[in-house]
Amino acid sequence: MENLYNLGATHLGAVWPVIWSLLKIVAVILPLLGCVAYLTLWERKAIGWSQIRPGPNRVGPFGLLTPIADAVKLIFKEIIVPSAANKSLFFLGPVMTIMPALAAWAVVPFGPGAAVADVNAGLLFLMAITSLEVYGVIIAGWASNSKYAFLGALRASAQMVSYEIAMGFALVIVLMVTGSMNMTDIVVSQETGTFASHGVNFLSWNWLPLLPVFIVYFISGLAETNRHPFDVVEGESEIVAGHMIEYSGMSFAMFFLAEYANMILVSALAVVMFLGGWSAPVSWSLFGMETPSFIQQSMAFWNWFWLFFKTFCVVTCFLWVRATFPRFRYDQIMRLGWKIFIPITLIWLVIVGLWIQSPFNIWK
Amino acid sequence: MGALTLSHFLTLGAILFALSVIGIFLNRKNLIVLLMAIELMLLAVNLNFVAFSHYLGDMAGQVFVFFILTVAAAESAIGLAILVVLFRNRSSINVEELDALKG
Amino acid sequence: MNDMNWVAVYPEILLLVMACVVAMVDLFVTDPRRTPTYWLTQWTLVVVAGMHFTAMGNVSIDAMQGMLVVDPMSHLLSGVSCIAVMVTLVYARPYAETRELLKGELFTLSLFSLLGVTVMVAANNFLMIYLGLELMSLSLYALTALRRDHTVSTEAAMKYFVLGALASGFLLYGLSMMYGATGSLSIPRVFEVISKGEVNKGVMVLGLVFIVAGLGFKLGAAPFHMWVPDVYQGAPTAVTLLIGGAPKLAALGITLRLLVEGMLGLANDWQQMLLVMAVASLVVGNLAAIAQTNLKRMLAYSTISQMGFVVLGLASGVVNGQADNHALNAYSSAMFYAITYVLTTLGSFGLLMLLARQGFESEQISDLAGLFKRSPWYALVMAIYMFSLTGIPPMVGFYGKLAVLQAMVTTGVPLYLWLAVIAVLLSLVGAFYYLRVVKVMFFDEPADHSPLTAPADARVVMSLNGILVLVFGLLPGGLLALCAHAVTRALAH
Amino acid sequence: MSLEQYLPVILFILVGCGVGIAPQVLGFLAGPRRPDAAKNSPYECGFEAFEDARMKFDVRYYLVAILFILFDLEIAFLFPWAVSLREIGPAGFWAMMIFLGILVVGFAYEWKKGALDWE
Amino acid sequence: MLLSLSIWLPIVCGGLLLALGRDKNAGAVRWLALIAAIASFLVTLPVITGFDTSTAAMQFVENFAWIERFNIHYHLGVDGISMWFVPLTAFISIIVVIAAWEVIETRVHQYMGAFLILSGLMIGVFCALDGMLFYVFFEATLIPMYIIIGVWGGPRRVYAAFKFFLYTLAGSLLMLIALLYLYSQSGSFEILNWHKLPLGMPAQTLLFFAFFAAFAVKVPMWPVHTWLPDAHVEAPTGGSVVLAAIMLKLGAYGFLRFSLPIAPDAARHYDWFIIGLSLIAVIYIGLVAMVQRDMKKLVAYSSVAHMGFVTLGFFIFNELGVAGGIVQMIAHGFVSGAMFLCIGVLYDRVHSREIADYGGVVNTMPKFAAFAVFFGMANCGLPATAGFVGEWMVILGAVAHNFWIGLLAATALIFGAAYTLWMIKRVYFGPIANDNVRKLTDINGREFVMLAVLAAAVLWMGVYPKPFTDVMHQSVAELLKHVAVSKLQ
Repeated sequence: MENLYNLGATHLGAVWPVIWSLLKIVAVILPLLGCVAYLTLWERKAIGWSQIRPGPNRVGPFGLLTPIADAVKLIFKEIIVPSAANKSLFFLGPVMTIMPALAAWAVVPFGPGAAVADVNAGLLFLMAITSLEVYGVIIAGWASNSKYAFLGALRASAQMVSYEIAMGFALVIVLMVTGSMNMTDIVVSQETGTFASHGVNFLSWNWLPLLPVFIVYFISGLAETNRHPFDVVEGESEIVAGHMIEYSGMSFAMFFLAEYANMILVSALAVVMFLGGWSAPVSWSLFGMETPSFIQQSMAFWNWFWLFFKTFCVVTCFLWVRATFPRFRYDQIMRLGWKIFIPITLIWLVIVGLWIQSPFNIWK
Repeated sequence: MGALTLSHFLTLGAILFALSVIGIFLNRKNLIVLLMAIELMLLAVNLNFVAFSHYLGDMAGQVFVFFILTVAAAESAIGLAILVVLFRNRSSINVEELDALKG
Repeated sequence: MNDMNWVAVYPEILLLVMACVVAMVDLFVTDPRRTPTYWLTQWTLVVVAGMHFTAMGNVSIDAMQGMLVVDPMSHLLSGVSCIAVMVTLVYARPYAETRELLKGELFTLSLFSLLGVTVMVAANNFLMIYLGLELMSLSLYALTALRRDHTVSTEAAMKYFVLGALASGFLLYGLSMMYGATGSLSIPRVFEVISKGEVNKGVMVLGLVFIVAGLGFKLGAAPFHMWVPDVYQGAPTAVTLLIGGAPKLAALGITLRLLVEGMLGLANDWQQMLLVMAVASLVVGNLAAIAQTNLKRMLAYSTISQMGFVVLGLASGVVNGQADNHALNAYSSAMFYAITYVLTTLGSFGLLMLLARQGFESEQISDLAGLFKRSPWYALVMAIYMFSLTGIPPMVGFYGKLAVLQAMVTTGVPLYLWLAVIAVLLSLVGAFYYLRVVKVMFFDEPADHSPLTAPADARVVMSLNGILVLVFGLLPGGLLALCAHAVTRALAH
Repeated sequence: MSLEQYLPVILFILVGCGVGIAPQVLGFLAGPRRPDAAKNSPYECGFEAFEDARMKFDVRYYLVAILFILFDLEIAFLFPWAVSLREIGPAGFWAMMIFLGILVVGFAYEWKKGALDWE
Repeated sequence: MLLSLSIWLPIVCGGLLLALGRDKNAGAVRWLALIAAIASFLVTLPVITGFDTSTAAMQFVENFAWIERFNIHYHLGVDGISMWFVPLTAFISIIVVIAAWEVIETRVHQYMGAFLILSGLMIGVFCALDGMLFYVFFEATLIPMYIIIGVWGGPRRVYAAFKFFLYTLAGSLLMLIALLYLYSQSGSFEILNWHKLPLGMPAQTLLFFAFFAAFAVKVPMWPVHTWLPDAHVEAPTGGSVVLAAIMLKLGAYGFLRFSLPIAPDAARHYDWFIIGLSLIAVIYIGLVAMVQRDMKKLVAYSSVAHMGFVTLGFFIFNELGVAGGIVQMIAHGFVSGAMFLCIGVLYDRVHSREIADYGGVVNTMPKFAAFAVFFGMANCGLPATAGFVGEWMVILGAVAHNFWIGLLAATALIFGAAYTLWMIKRVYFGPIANDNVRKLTDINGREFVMLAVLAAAVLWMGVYPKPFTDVMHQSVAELLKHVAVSKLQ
């Protein structure tokens, strides 16, 4: 890799870093989009199975080509622009929705330092970029100039910002125990501790000491992505599809894409911050062994693998929740966000702060 | 391209500031625009502070910016609240229609 | 410098804690008269005022790692501000009760705005000035809009908000320039840097222009006075009084801290700006007040003209680059003027509140018609306020004018002498509209003869207030000396 | 720290936008375009659209927005504090606790005032 | 303590009346007011008896620091110039209280209180030896007078009250600047120090005109006299009496205490200006008085004319002139007060001040007419009345200064006689003009006492003015000596 980079640098000069970054970005985005596509399938399958039915199985073996068929279908659909809509904003809405879901990946580490941009203020960037999400919703709702879309956008944004606070507090608590906003550092800091030194890494991860925060974060993640059981935004019986109601064809597909991309993002962040990121749940030392050399040589793959695996598990939890829980009422959603999660995170923030001040500090 | 110097930032800050002042004084239509102009003004100030802070190598300016940001949030919160109340009373946020007080 | 010195800021801490406590307690108060909240607030104010007045020694203490400086000036201005709020609340209670204003917010926000004032007058750092200013302003914006269903109030609140935020923006922009030029946010440090004279004058003067403009807004001096009449008229009278009382002292306080303590080296520049502002205020305030039929609006314009006098005092401190005795004289005079003005304003607006009844605001000058026949004592007290504002001895307002004019004349600069002449001639114009109020009260027949009712505490405080205006008029020496003392410490870098 | 580190970030944002725009353009090029009045009218469950869609709505949305701004900025304050918690020692910790205490007072106030109740 | 007592006793009594009086106990209020007024007068008597006529120095001096920041002192004292005004003021207050006895029926306590306070304040003006103290008293008199005119005055009382207040304030504000300038030059507000303060001519000129602005309005001199007829006409009788008898003297006294000694060079340089204005007042205003139909207005204009004599006397810089001016001030205090009282007596009965509404009053009110005619004579300066002494001294002084000025001044005697006697003739003599006059009843005991006391005073002063001039002699001589020395360096 190093050699490749230097080669390009000597030949292309100043433009090279740009191209190099673009290459890395493409290397992240393309698989990501693939995951998104197949996540839709996995969702349908998973829900199908939980309801004891096969799920999509017509296109391709086990329905494996279904996402592709969906994509092809959507491309050839008409994009209807409502006559009352604000045209440019109407198209900006989907862009603003999907862009943050992708751009946030810039700082997600796939291994030690192996992020597209391994910046110091990674977490801050995440906060900033994911906050933009709500703009997409609002813009879409406003630009559509339709009552359903408008009300849906309001609901969605109110819900998103409400849970963003709890999420923010959760992130602050993570920061308190890791002491760095760099995503790599956050993962690395989870690899140390009493348990980790005995080889049971997964007990040293943040989820255990910060269990309430982890739960709050996970549920807030559901709400942030407007997933079940927090999907009143698109509640069919009330406001149909909410802010997306006027969208069709590829424009609608963007929202769809964004929702799943966000789901993966939130899951990946949960993994990075609470579940040890790329690190393995147990180390070889637990079994009294050195890490085998073939594994050490392919560490990049294993890092990637664990991250992917954990993220997959968390995403699957999302689906599981969807298959299990009924939809909340809107007032219940707001109450949960404001009256339960915020106090919980606040209290835990104080507890963790005191913990750090106390002699029992485990995050030295 | 030329390196960015302090005066670039100051000029940008001054332009933003001037824009916001113009926005406040010339805008006769919409109160929201007024609130936005106020935010823009604080932004211009923040830019100034950050630029000075950077070039002076003194963190105090950036700390100040933090406080300005927070206060700006509180300010816009109150501004919006007043706007809402006003709108409920007057059914208008047109600047020109704010004429109950004269003399 | 790096000490926290918690003891020095106990009053502020108490105020903060009690503001929070009042907010919390009020949530559980069911009494429509808000008795527990009210008394909690009043006792807080009494204690805080007491702490300030007893602590008024002869030292200045840096507190909170040099962010605040607790000196006699901060104590004096804070103490008087506490009293102003205290008195306001006494007057405001019956008024607010009939207007659905008597909510916990009234008390909490009053305390918070007072906290802003006390922080501001003790500020030793640009940051503290800004924070105090905003804490005060934001509370006041909200208070102005406290009558949510009242069109005029909300409109006034909006105007207040927009122009107030604009002023803060100006001030901040100026402060940022000053920070860039001097490299520090700390006022004493800025002073040092400026006196060494190795800074970019152009940037500083540019910053100074904005700072002075911002201060002008906050003082309510022309040409930055547009908000004053609208807000004074539109806000509920109780809130008008909160705006017209302590915040004026705070504005004076930060003007002294910024311009005098921080930028005395630039006095030649800012004095000119202040002079222009002062004369403009006197002209605009006095001439516009004549045309008013609404008493609150008239008093607002009169405030502008009175602020003109304060600014005149502030502008005559440095003569020929010398700051020695003139400075002490001029700044303490301005402070005396401001304090006595607040005292008088409290009474005059307070009286309007006592005269107002349910559904009747008593805002027009004609509403005072025949007050002498309805209630001679109130009429007499109001007349005392009006004569004091006119500057007729032996009311205290005269000594304010005397002090400021004295400061101007003592400079010995012909320009100031002529400005003094202009100032007194314009205050003659002022006499006209103040006398009109007296005329309406004493010479006209009352429109309605309904007896005036006010709670005993409000009556007592009103009487005390009036008597105090007279007593300070007969014996102003103590207060004058106090102001001089306060300024001496502040000037002694 | 250098700004170059952020180059990929901005590129990523641009690419993200591109990913948002390209399919829409593609859809426009590939899909049919046969607009008519009924199709282009806003969705109203089959009713004729009436009134302006950008109507008055519940003031509580404003309230949520305002509360959000405030709380979000408190979080912005917490970020640098959390990062440097180990360096600033107990004094720094307690300073923030005071700040949070005030925040909690405000929170409790809103709670009791019913600002957090939706129905 | 004596002077303080003279000042504060009436003020405190007035304040108590204001605070405690009610309409339902008006009778008691009247008596209390009378007692207070008499007591106030009695405490001023030692000032006369204890006065040492052999010195020009200040006597009965009290001096305390008052406002230390500005070096202002509570400094009181009287010399030959000011001494007589202390008892005179207190004396007039008694008359005012008596005059209002039956006339004022509502809010008696406020009326009486206002006059008592006013009386104390005016005494304060005459006693003050500190510039700021002087100013405070000088300005403070405006408030009670403004309210007296505005509340108990005639139909155009509001206009008159405003005019009175604003004119006077306008002048005195310039004086305030002058005082502050002197303070900045000398570092104190001591009037006596200011007398010795060397000043350049430009400064003296400005000071002179600043003081002129204040005192000329108060005196009042032509052309700033226009507030006076309005104020007099609209004021209640008591108000007119105090206004004419005492308040105008504040201005004239100010000339002596401030203008002349502080800016002597400017005073000498601009004496032609003051003399000119005084002569205009004497002659032109005399002519104006002649055509008045309203008795009060006529007396008001005659006051302007008489005060013209006073200022004329001051600015011819000889002892006869100055002393004559002061005597004229005192005399005018008695005479004009009495004239207004007479008008008040008629007005209370007929409710008209038009000369044309009267005629032949002597037939129904013989006792009253006798007094009225006597005071009329005094007003036109008949020998053996108070009016004569002062005018004669001034004319003599003027002749010594410049014959033509003296001659012009002397014409005033003719005009004075003309308008006063013509009015007397039209009002009191001739046949009974109408039913109103026919129904008139003669003065009662109260009115008789009040007029008789005044008449005695007028007569005494006319016949035996020596006590008055003796008191003045040293001080006036000292003053003139001082004025003759240039302050220019």
